[in-house]
Amino acid sequence: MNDIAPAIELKGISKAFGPVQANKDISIRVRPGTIHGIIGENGAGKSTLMSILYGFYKADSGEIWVNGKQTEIPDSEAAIAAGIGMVFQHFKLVENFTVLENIILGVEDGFLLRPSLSKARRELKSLADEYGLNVDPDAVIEEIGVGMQQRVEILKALYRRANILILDEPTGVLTPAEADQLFRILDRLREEGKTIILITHKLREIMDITDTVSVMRRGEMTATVKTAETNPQELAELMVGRKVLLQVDKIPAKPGDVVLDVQHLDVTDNQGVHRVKDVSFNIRAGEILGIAGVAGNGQSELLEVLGGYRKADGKVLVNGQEIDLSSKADGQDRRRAGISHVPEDRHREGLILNFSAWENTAFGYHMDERYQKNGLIMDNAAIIRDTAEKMERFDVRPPNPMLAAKNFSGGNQQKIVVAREIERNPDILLIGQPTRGVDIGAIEFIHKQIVALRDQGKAILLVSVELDEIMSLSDRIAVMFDGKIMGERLPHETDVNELGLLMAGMQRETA
Amino acid sequence: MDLLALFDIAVLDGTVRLAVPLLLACLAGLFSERAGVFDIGLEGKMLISAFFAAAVSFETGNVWIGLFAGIASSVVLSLLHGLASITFRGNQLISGVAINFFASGITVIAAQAWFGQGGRTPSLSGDARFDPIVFPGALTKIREIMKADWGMKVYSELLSGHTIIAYAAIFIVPLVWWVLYRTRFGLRLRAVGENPGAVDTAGISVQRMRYSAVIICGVLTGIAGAYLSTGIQAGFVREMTAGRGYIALAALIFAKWRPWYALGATLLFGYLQALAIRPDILERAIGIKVQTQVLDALPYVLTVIVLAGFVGKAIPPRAGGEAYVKER
Amino acid sequence: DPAVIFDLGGKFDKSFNEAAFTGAQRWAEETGGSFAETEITSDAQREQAIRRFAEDGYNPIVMAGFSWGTPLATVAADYPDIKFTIIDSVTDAPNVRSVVFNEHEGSYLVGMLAAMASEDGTVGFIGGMDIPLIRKFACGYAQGVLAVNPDATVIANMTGTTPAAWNDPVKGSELTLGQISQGADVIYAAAGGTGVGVLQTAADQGVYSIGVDSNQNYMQPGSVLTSMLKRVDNAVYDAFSAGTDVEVGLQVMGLDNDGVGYALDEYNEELITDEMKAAVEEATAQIASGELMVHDYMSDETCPALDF
Amino acid sequence: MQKIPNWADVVLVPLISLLLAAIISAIVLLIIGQNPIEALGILITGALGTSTNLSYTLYYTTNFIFTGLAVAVAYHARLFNIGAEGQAYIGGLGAALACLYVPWPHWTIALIGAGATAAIFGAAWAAIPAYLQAKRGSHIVITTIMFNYISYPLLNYLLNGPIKAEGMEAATPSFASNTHLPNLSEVLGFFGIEFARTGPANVALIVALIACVGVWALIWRTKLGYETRAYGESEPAAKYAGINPTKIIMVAMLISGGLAGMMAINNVMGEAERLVLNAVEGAGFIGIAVALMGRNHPFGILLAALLFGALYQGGAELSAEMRIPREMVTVIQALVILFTGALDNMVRMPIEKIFLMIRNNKEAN
Ligand SMILES: Nc1ncnc2c1ncn2[C@@H]1O[C@H](COP(=O)(O)OP(=O)(O)OP(=O)(O)O)[C@@H](O)[C@H]1O
Ligand SMILES: Nc1ncnc2c1ncn2[C@@H]1O[C@H](COP(=O)(O)OP(=O)(O)OP(=O)(O)O)[C@@H](O)[C@H]1O
Ligand SMILES: [Mg+2]
Ligand SMILES: [Mg+2]
Repeated sequence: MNDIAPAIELKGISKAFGPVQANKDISIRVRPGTIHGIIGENGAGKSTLMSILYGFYKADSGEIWVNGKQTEIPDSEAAIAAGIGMVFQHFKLVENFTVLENIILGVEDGFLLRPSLSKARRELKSLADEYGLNVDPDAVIEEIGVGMQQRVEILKALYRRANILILDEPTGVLTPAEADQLFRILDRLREEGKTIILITHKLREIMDITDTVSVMRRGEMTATVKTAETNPQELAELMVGRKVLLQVDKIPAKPGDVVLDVQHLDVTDNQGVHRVKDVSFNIRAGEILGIAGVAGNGQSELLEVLGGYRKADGKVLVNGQEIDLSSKADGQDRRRAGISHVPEDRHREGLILNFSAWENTAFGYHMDERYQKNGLIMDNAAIIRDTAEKMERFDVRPPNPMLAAKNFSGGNQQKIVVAREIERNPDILLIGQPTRGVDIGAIEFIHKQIVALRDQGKAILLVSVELDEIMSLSDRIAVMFDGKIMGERLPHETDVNELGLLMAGMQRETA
Repeated sequence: MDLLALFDIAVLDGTVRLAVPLLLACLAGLFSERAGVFDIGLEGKMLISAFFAAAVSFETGNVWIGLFAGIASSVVLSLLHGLASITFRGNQLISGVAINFFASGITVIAAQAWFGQGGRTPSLSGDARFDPIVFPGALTKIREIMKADWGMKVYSELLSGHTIIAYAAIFIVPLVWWVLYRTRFGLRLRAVGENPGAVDTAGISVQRMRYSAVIICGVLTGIAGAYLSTGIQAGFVREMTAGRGYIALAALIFAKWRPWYALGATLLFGYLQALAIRPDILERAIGIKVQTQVLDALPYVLTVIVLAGFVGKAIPPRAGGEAYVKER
Repeated sequence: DPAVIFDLGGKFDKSFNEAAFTGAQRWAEETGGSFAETEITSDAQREQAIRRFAEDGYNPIVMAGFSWGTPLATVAADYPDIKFTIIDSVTDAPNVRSVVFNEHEGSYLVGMLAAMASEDGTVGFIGGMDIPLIRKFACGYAQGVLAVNPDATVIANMTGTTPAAWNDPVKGSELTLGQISQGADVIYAAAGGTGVGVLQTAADQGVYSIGVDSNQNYMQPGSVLTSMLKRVDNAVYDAFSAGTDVEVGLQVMGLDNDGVGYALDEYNEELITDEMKAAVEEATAQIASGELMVHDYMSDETCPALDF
Repeated sequence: MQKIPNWADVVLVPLISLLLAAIISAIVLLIIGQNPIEALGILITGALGTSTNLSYTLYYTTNFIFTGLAVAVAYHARLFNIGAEGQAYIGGLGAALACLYVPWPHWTIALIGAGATAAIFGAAWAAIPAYLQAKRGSHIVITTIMFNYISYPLLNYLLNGPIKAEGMEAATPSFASNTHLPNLSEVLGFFGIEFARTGPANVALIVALIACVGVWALIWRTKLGYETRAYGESEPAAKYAGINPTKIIMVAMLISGGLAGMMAINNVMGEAERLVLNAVEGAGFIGIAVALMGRNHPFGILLAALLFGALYQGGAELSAEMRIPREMVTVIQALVILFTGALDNMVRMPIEKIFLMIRNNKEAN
């Protein structure tokens, strides 16, 4: 097997960002026609390594060999020429362009757009047929879901005739169904002889689809093993350096009184689209209600209404008191009412990336008495002390309250947000996508915190597109589709398949 | 009250003349900002071009060489802006402010050192100046045009008698539209202002795209400046751009960074400015005598009203104003 | 040595300050003497500029522009041995000579010429920044026009309300075109650098223009009907020549002492007919003798001949 | 971890940038036939040489501090206030009206009363653009530009008519002597320090310094400042946290306009003691450069304002002493802005490399 040249061979790649050594002397070989997984904690250097391979970053030292030939990849143009395509963790799409425009960007056939566009349209159709990658070529990116956007990214690579495809955390934003479909596509691509490098935090995916897997830790490549010869537990330990609990273990819920009662909620957004349709549910103290659903089916709007920054019609009772759903209410009112909220998108809402950790810890609670000195001035020292404590308790790394939020890894950023909201000891915790893009060590930790909060008798509304997460954390599960609640299930009475159908808007009987 | 008076041919004619430099500068800004490089240095670039166009036209006696020199000088300042904001990821606003200051000072110093006429160039005449293009049979003198019938007025005053730059400017809007929306270059340009990361990973150099945009911006502001000093004027006077670069910038935001809207916005500004020099027409139209001060404020007050009432939110190119940094 | 300080417009403003500079240079050329000069960039620098020259021992010190009045009033007493001359403003101090010009009289004369040269009885005035001094020009001009032709129309526009109005030839051109389309065929520009655009456009359109302050007839030969002269150069020249013996007190420069007037030279001799000349000479004599009173806008801030 | 030590970033980089600006200025001077060394000497002594000159430098500095702070406060909410010029002008109107029509018993009361009026007028002038931005989404850059252009004719009208003093000038009468602010020599004399009697610097400088501290405390120590910065960084996040965008836009712009208006304490009450046409003389625009160069931090703004004050004053001496066109000052200013404000990375990047090399060498040993 050593006689066929590896599709990709990296030799001694090192890369430093200023004083941070992101990659240290990394070597790796990827056989053609295989799927090679890469796992590692947040900040281990996975994305950096792949970005170097794609010519997005320049390595400080080391060599890149493609199909047995040493290849200089100073920029992405060279990578494309070498047959490498990459789907970034944060998509590189022009939001207000159409799918077609995004696909031809950089590989137009001539000065005029029209011929390029019609050629791409034709080719897109054949690619779609070949791999089951259907997208509307004229849809504008910002109007389609992330799953679609990802297809566009893959199509972009295929349109550029990539033989080697790198995917950086491709399933972080996908529903199980979408993820399954992605894997079917990857399978197909592998059959075609294409080589795939897959970065993911999900061991299940590694086990399901990869042929070999490499583990990274703190910038170094610690192991490369055949997938068939390993198991999730071993991988997790290689990754984190200690034993990891892959299963949430929790005692049965002991629900108390109804704390949150949502009745006939309707939300229409600024564009006049009816986002949430007559939604009713309640949550009791000491209970986790999980809301499953494909992203974009009204869950975000539901969280925003309950979080106080979107207006709605209907009625919401908190501990029996009706709360204001008009545009006059804001997040401050909700916090006073005992609602804490971990938003779905930590970069967009949960954190101010340029603020330090301590400033982010006060975020939303900056009005708190205990953060004020003589009612006028913010008591920064008190906030910093508080932050340091929280960081300690939540094992945020590095535990430095002065560091800007943007300099923490995704998992640690999420811990800062979760710590801020949970430590407030709320009656109700709204929590959206708690572990998106977070490594398994941190996932384990965050899950434990959520369960612990429940066990203190708090009501928790969990919104996640991760069915595994919903299944293992929730005491009850509601599924949202097209703004409506399709049904409620108990986790031990349902399964992934049924939920998947509900998420697609179908009942089991009709399927 | 005679609201029709507001459409006086002379005012419309003035509108065209005054809108041309605004339009050119506005489209210049459009290229730059669509590519993600904010440019408040339009004023300075126009000014330096006005100077060099006039100075070189005077020296060579050929306005085309002057135009070329004006464009070249404006492009040099553009490249400086590019150096600061693209290569060295400096603050684009500061760079623009610096360019405005620089042009304001250096034109006077250069003019003084060169011609010794107190910061202005000598008057241009003959081939050193863009002459109006007169259509066949059209009248050229306003005093004669005034006496002519309506059709002749439109033909002679409004249609005929502008300089070649003004006529060219009419075609420039569809051209810009076409480049922006129908060519590879335009696609990449728009993309680089929205998401440079996408452009970069598509194998296109962000820097090269932005530099091209900035150079085009320099060329267009160069033409605008040259138009002022060699088209509608016959020489350079210090500070002769008189804030037109800032107005063009306002028009660009007004136009939401779109070419056809830019035409509309600059025509509106041009019209308001043309109207503001005709208190008599305003008096006829609204029946009240208006004072200089009111006239002076009028275009700006109306702009605010239009902006507040009809235009609403303008969303700038998403990556605008920020340097593209791969390694944060 | 004497010194001259210019106003914010700068010594090359093609009109007022430049005239002061010309006068100083003429003195330097004729006497072989040397003088100091300075330009300021901000109102706050006025006092400092005067003091700097006073401390350095320059004497007399001449300053051009009405805005010097207030600072000079504070400074003059500190330097009793130094003689100051202020142009365009009156400062009451024992060591200050105040020179003011009867611009309204000079403007009256060019107004008469404009009315006589006009075919259609409509003439224009284009001022720079709207300040009282420029209204004084406009008012005198309108009176002169109406004196010749009581039915005449005077269109008056100001370029703007900021100092930028002194340097906007493009707007000057547009104003000129606007006035021509209202029928004006002679246009008087009292607008600094903006006037360049007025004179240019008038020439292009084949109507007459009138220059201001210095003799601007040469700028568009055959099209500039005449220029209203304000002999700031003479005032500076006189002050420099008198040296430290300069006579203090108020000096009014009018038609009687050649302080103001109209320009006649090779560029416009064909434009000014003998009749025109005669009429203007007669008015000059009448004004000089006090027989004819031209209303000064500054005296009561109203104008009988023009609305602002 | 930082790439270069703080002192290098704060001291070394700006100094080298200034040096570059000086070199280019010297080249321009050489081209127009002047001696750059001599010019530099005059520039420096002109700005700092005598206490009178220093007084002028500090006078301009005071103006620039006010407008710089004004721009910076708005900028923290990501509002680009180009209207400081007009707001300062209208602030001048407020100060003038207060000084002319209110019989102030003592300058201290006048300083507070008229200063507050100036601030209120400036704030009012900023209020309309702020409201339009908050409620209609009208771009604040355009509306503030427009409001500058509207302030000029308004003041021109008033100064030519309703509040004009007798005489040639379009200006108000001089204020009553009870409103005259002590100049810096009197203030320093109080502490036994001798200082130029004639310069224009006055107690407004102290007000400006207090304003610096006030703005610093506002931005980094109060809830309002915290909310302003949070809103400026991210509007969606601010909404999530329950921060009201309308309130932030309005308050930030009112404070900004108020600070710009307070410039009138210096130029109108302190120096001219009356309101003249064009009283602001571009200080509002220089405030933009000052704020951006000072990185929107009051301390940085103080330094940048000092630098610009010195350039302004030294430059005036330069043109007086050497018969250099006064526009040379503008060119020097432009180069300083360019090199220290926009091309700073040109200097920083090589320095970063050097420091990284030093560090790596240390680690290797
Ligand atoms: N653009 C950058 N600028 C500076 N430092 C960076 C940059 N990108 C990454 N780093 C540093 O390099 C380290 C490796 O980052 P990388 O993105 O490769 O991690 P990752 O393994 O992809 O993490 P994740 O699982 O969160 O995606 C980070 O911890 C960070 O310290
Ligand atoms: N300026 C910086 N200095 C040091 N490390 C940085 C910097 N910016 C980003 N990083 C680190 O680079 C790594 C990759 O960043 P990236 O943008 O991929 O986000 P992430 O951590 O993967 O989070 P998520 O997956 O939620 O988007 C992270 O570990 C992040 O903390
Ligand atoms: Mg990553
Ligand atoms: Mg990640």
